[in-house]
Amino acid sequence: MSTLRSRSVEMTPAALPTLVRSVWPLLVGVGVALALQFFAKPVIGDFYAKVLLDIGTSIILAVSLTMVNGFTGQFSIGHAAFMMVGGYVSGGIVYYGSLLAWGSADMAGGALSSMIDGREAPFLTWGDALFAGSLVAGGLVAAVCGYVVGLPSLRLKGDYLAIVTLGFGEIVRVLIQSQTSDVLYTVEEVKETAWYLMPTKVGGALGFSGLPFYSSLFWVFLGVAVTLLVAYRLKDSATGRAFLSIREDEIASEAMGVNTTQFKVRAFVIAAFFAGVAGGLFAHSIGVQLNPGELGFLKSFDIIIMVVLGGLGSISGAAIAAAIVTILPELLRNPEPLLKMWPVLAGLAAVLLVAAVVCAMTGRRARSLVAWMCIVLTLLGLGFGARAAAAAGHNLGDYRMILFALALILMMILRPQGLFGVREVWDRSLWKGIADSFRAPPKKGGTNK
Amino acid sequence: MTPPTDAVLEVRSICKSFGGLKAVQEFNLTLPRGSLRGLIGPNGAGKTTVFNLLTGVYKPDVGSVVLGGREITGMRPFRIAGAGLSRTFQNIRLFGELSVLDNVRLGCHVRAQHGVFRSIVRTPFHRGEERAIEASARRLLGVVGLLGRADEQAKNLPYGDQRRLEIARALATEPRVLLLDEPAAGMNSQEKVALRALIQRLRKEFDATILLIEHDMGVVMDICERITVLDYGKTIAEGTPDEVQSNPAVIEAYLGADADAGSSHAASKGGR
Amino acid sequence: MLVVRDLVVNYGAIRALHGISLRVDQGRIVTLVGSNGAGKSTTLRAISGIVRAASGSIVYDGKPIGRMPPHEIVRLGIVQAPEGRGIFANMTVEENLLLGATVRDDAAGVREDWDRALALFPRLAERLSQNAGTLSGGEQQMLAIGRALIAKPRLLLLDEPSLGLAPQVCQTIFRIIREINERGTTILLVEQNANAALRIADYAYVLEVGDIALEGDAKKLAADDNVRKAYLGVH
Amino acid sequence: MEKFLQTLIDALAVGSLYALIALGYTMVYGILKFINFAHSDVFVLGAWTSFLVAVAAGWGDPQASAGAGREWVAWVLWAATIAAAVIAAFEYAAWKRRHPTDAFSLNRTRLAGSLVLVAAWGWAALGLAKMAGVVKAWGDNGLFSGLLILLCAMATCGLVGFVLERLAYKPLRKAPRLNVLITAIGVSLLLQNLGQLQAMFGTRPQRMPTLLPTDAPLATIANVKIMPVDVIGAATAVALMFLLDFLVHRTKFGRSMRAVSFNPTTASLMGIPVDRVISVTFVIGASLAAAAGFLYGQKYPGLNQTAAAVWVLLGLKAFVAAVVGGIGNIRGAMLGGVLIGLLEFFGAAYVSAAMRDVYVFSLLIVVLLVRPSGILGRPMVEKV
Repeated sequence: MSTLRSRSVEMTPAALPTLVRSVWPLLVGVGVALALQFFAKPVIGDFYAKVLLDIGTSIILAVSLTMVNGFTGQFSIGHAAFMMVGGYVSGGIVYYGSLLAWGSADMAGGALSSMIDGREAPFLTWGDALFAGSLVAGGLVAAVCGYVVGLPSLRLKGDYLAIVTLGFGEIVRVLIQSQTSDVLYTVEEVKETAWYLMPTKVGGALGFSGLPFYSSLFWVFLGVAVTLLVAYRLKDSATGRAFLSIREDEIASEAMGVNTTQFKVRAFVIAAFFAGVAGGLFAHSIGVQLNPGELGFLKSFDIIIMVVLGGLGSISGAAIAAAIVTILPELLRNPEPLLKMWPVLAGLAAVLLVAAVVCAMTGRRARSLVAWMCIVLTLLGLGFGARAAAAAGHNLGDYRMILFALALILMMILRPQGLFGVREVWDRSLWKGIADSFRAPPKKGGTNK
Repeated sequence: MTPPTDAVLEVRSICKSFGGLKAVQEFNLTLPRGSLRGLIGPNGAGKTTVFNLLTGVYKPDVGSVVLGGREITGMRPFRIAGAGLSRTFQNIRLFGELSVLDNVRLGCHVRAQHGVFRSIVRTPFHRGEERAIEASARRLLGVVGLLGRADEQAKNLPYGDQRRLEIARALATEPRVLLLDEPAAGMNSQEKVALRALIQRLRKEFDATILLIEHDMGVVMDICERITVLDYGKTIAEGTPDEVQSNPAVIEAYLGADADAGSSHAASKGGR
Repeated sequence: MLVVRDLVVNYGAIRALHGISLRVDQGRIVTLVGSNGAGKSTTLRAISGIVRAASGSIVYDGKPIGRMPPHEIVRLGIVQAPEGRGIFANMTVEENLLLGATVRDDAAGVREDWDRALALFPRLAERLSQNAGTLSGGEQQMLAIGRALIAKPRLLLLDEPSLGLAPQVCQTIFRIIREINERGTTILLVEQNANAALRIADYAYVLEVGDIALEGDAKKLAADDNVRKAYLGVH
Repeated sequence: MEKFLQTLIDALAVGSLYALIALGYTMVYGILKFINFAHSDVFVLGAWTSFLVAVAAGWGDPQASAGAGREWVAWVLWAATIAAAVIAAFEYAAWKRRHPTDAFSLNRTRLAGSLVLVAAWGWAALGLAKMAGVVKAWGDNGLFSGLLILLCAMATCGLVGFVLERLAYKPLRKAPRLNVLITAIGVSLLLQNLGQLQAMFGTRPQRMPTLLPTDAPLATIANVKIMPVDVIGAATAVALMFLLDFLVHRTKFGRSMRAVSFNPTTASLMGIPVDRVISVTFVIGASLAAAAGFLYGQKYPGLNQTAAAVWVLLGLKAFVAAVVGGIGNIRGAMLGGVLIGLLEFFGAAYVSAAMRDVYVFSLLIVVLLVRPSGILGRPMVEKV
């Protein structure tokens, strides 16, 4: 019997078609990011462009955390710390880099980096390059931190590991808060300061102010595309299966030859890298001031909500949940866009209801139908509720965290695997479950021939 | 003492105690290539502990395990799996949320290169490897008769199928020795017949060397060439099925202490 | 006293009991023997209410108890000394024994049963303030039985009392089981040590993978070759 | 010397409060094997409850609670009472019809039983709050009111603990630990954000009314004033801990509790009602946290909004104390609390005040890596 290695070599395809297949998703991602930047932004307006920007950052965060919490089942609740590290590294590089290079920390980017319309600028400038480089640097430093935090996972599991990650996050936060001092404003000040003291000049408890707003839809969604691509390709490979197997059963996984410690640390490092990138994007977003107080464990909990609601291990689930969690407060504040769609939603709910009734009458399982109907109806109800509340002088957007907390608890009780479980939106088996509810119930204990 | 050249697994007097309890004492085993050995004994005799010692879940206090001429004593489980010792579990430990196919593909993990960078960039070799993994996984699923269920989640399989999936997963590591921990437990008689056929087929097609823990004596006595009997961590008998069945020590271990002496004793005192 | 009918128990996808029926009459020792994984312990766990039956009924003194929580079943007088003895190793022997009296309110009665249990197991009396985890296997088994006795059972469920014990200790345990029975407690005994169990029991059921393979008078079964077959797979 | 003594007093005073909170973590972990993340929020809730009760009783600044209508509390109580009465009546009628001679037990209908319990409990807490007002009107100097407010906060948070356990954790008894952990995070977020509602505590920071005299020191040693707040706080904490220790190690209920934490299944075979024991454990833990909340508020009166990281962090430090002492071990939690208090305050006084949280969490990481089972805990082995 030939070994796997020799068979692999036999089956290795030619290099050129492989290259095309490897690269095209990234090209599509770049295309989408460009389209968002140059076509979508002028259409949807500044406000929604900003919402879209936040959604993009959230997606990167949620998908990166999915790689740890979802794939390997290690429970990290200090993810915001990596974001913070990446944000500060990237912010520091851009701020002081601009100061040294151009004498001012103002935005020196081109049209790709602009969130402001009608600005005459070249397509791409050195400022953009500095920004892109700083993102990677922030990611790398965060990845190093991820390695450090990943190491305890050699010995700790479950809630203990969770607490360590939380402790790590708090330590990072307190260190930045208390051991750094005011930002330097002029080139002279920078030149007078010893180089090794520069990392401490990032603003302390007051936050890192004056960062230029480089984060545009293009950069953010380029980041989203890369993150999604990496996450999906990892999941759909030997590495990803090893991650998931650790989550499912660590002992069996080890018995199948998976070096569980190594893979856990890998997951931490990769996740931290992308969280760091997201932090860099966040730091340079319009309307954001990088402040350690905002990136404590409550921010980590925000990311966890996205990951858990989406389904522990589902990339698309995390991305969708990130979008919902980000957009819902806005919708609750101003439900009109949602309410414009109410006939569609109501129609959908009605169709689902009829289908569920038909299933029930013919003795078939209709649980997933009912579940989807509930989701649609909840959306509708939230819309109308928000409008009613707004009329009464309340803003339902303020109650978003209560809603998410309740959703989290209910999800754990009713659908512990999250909306999608480990499966992706495009997985056939996910929809097969729904399709099955239309067909006769499966026979129990069927044996195989 | 040099091991016989054809011994693929050589266990030399391993011992393990937990606290004061001597779970396994002086356990010896020599498995020639292609053999099928049964390991039986009453509850708590230390059978699964032996498996755990062999596969690195526990480290033996003393003694050594040699696999294919290579000392594997005290290695971490994943290294032992890499060295060619693979197992199934008494209480099934499948990756429930993953598909049946992915479970077996994971078994191929230990023979694969699995670089993070390669996976992301999808190098030609990576694609070839993934194809090879999928091909061998599907072949193994065919062998255990689960090909039709490849895309289902493992946790949704019926019990007997789960047992067979565990065997396929263990085979996917291309082991030198396969350890099966109660593969027939919880199976109905029909499934047991199929299991016997499967094990015979594994020996024929894969030239597998198998160590089998099993409580179903029907299965054990039927397919094993030799049987080792454990009781209280000690090896109390070893031999062919017939020898073992007629061994008084074995009968005592299974059916209870010397019946007559014990009961007359009890009866005389019980009447007080 | 206890009638079990068509009891089916599943553990997830695994069917542990395929619908077994058995009855225990007042004042007798009934034993359930069979090899590993036959479903003996599962039967006891179902009677005690720790696992829920998928179908079938468990009736005690004419009262269905299949849906009752375990602590109320204990209140009815069905007390189990579980498999592996179920000692609370972090507590003293005395506290372990007192736990047996959890359901009882009559202090005088408890003291009486306490004395009786300690008279039965003098070894325990010497070790009252010792940590239960430090006892030997046999002493732990005595503690488990003694603790169950202090709960004043009408029906005592014993799960493999001989497990892991040296033959001599086994004999003592079986002698005491007999004594307990002679004092009026009905006993349902689960054993792998079939010879010893059949010797002291009145009636026996032989379990084989979730089904009852044989049943009948214990003395007759002791001589039956089929029992041996069920255990050793002799054809 | 002066600095040392002052630090020591502060460390012991706050450390004993950490210990009090840590007990709740450790007891729940001992029984259900999960970290009850929401526990630190119960602590914050205790502080806010005592603030509300104290203000309602006439202490502190009457403007503070202005604008917060909390009539809904009474409405909820009335609703629970009426619902309980109706359900119980129906159950009683049904029961009598079937068993004309037997005695009726509320146990039979869990819903009515729980509702009766919740309503009665709520009324009792409300009564305690009213009583605090009456006592104040009589011209109490604060000590007696303080006791009543403490009891009221303990009762309220105990009730909250009971309800949370029943609604959020009990359905997850058999679920994987990760799910329970996530639920706990959810409960924590829920409590934090509910507390911020205008109908609850609002989003503005408040000042806890001072009940214990702050101007006259009890004694002065080497220029260091020993304040009644510190002494009474620490004494109450220690008294509560002794009470708990007695309960756990000397009573029948404590025996049941330890049995459940050792092995719930076997405990149920002893006739121990496992669910009830778990409920009571939650109640005890929550009320101890509430006591800590009240006492902490007396020492440091600045109350932040419920989702403020500062206060939640206090609770988390108490968790660290539980882990350091050996989680699941009651005496370990007390030891850990004091240790954490000492480390934090001496670190703050002699090294850097800004880094106090860093010491605590660094200690946590070190302990977990070196001795994961804590100082007094015993290691656990995973079964294969």
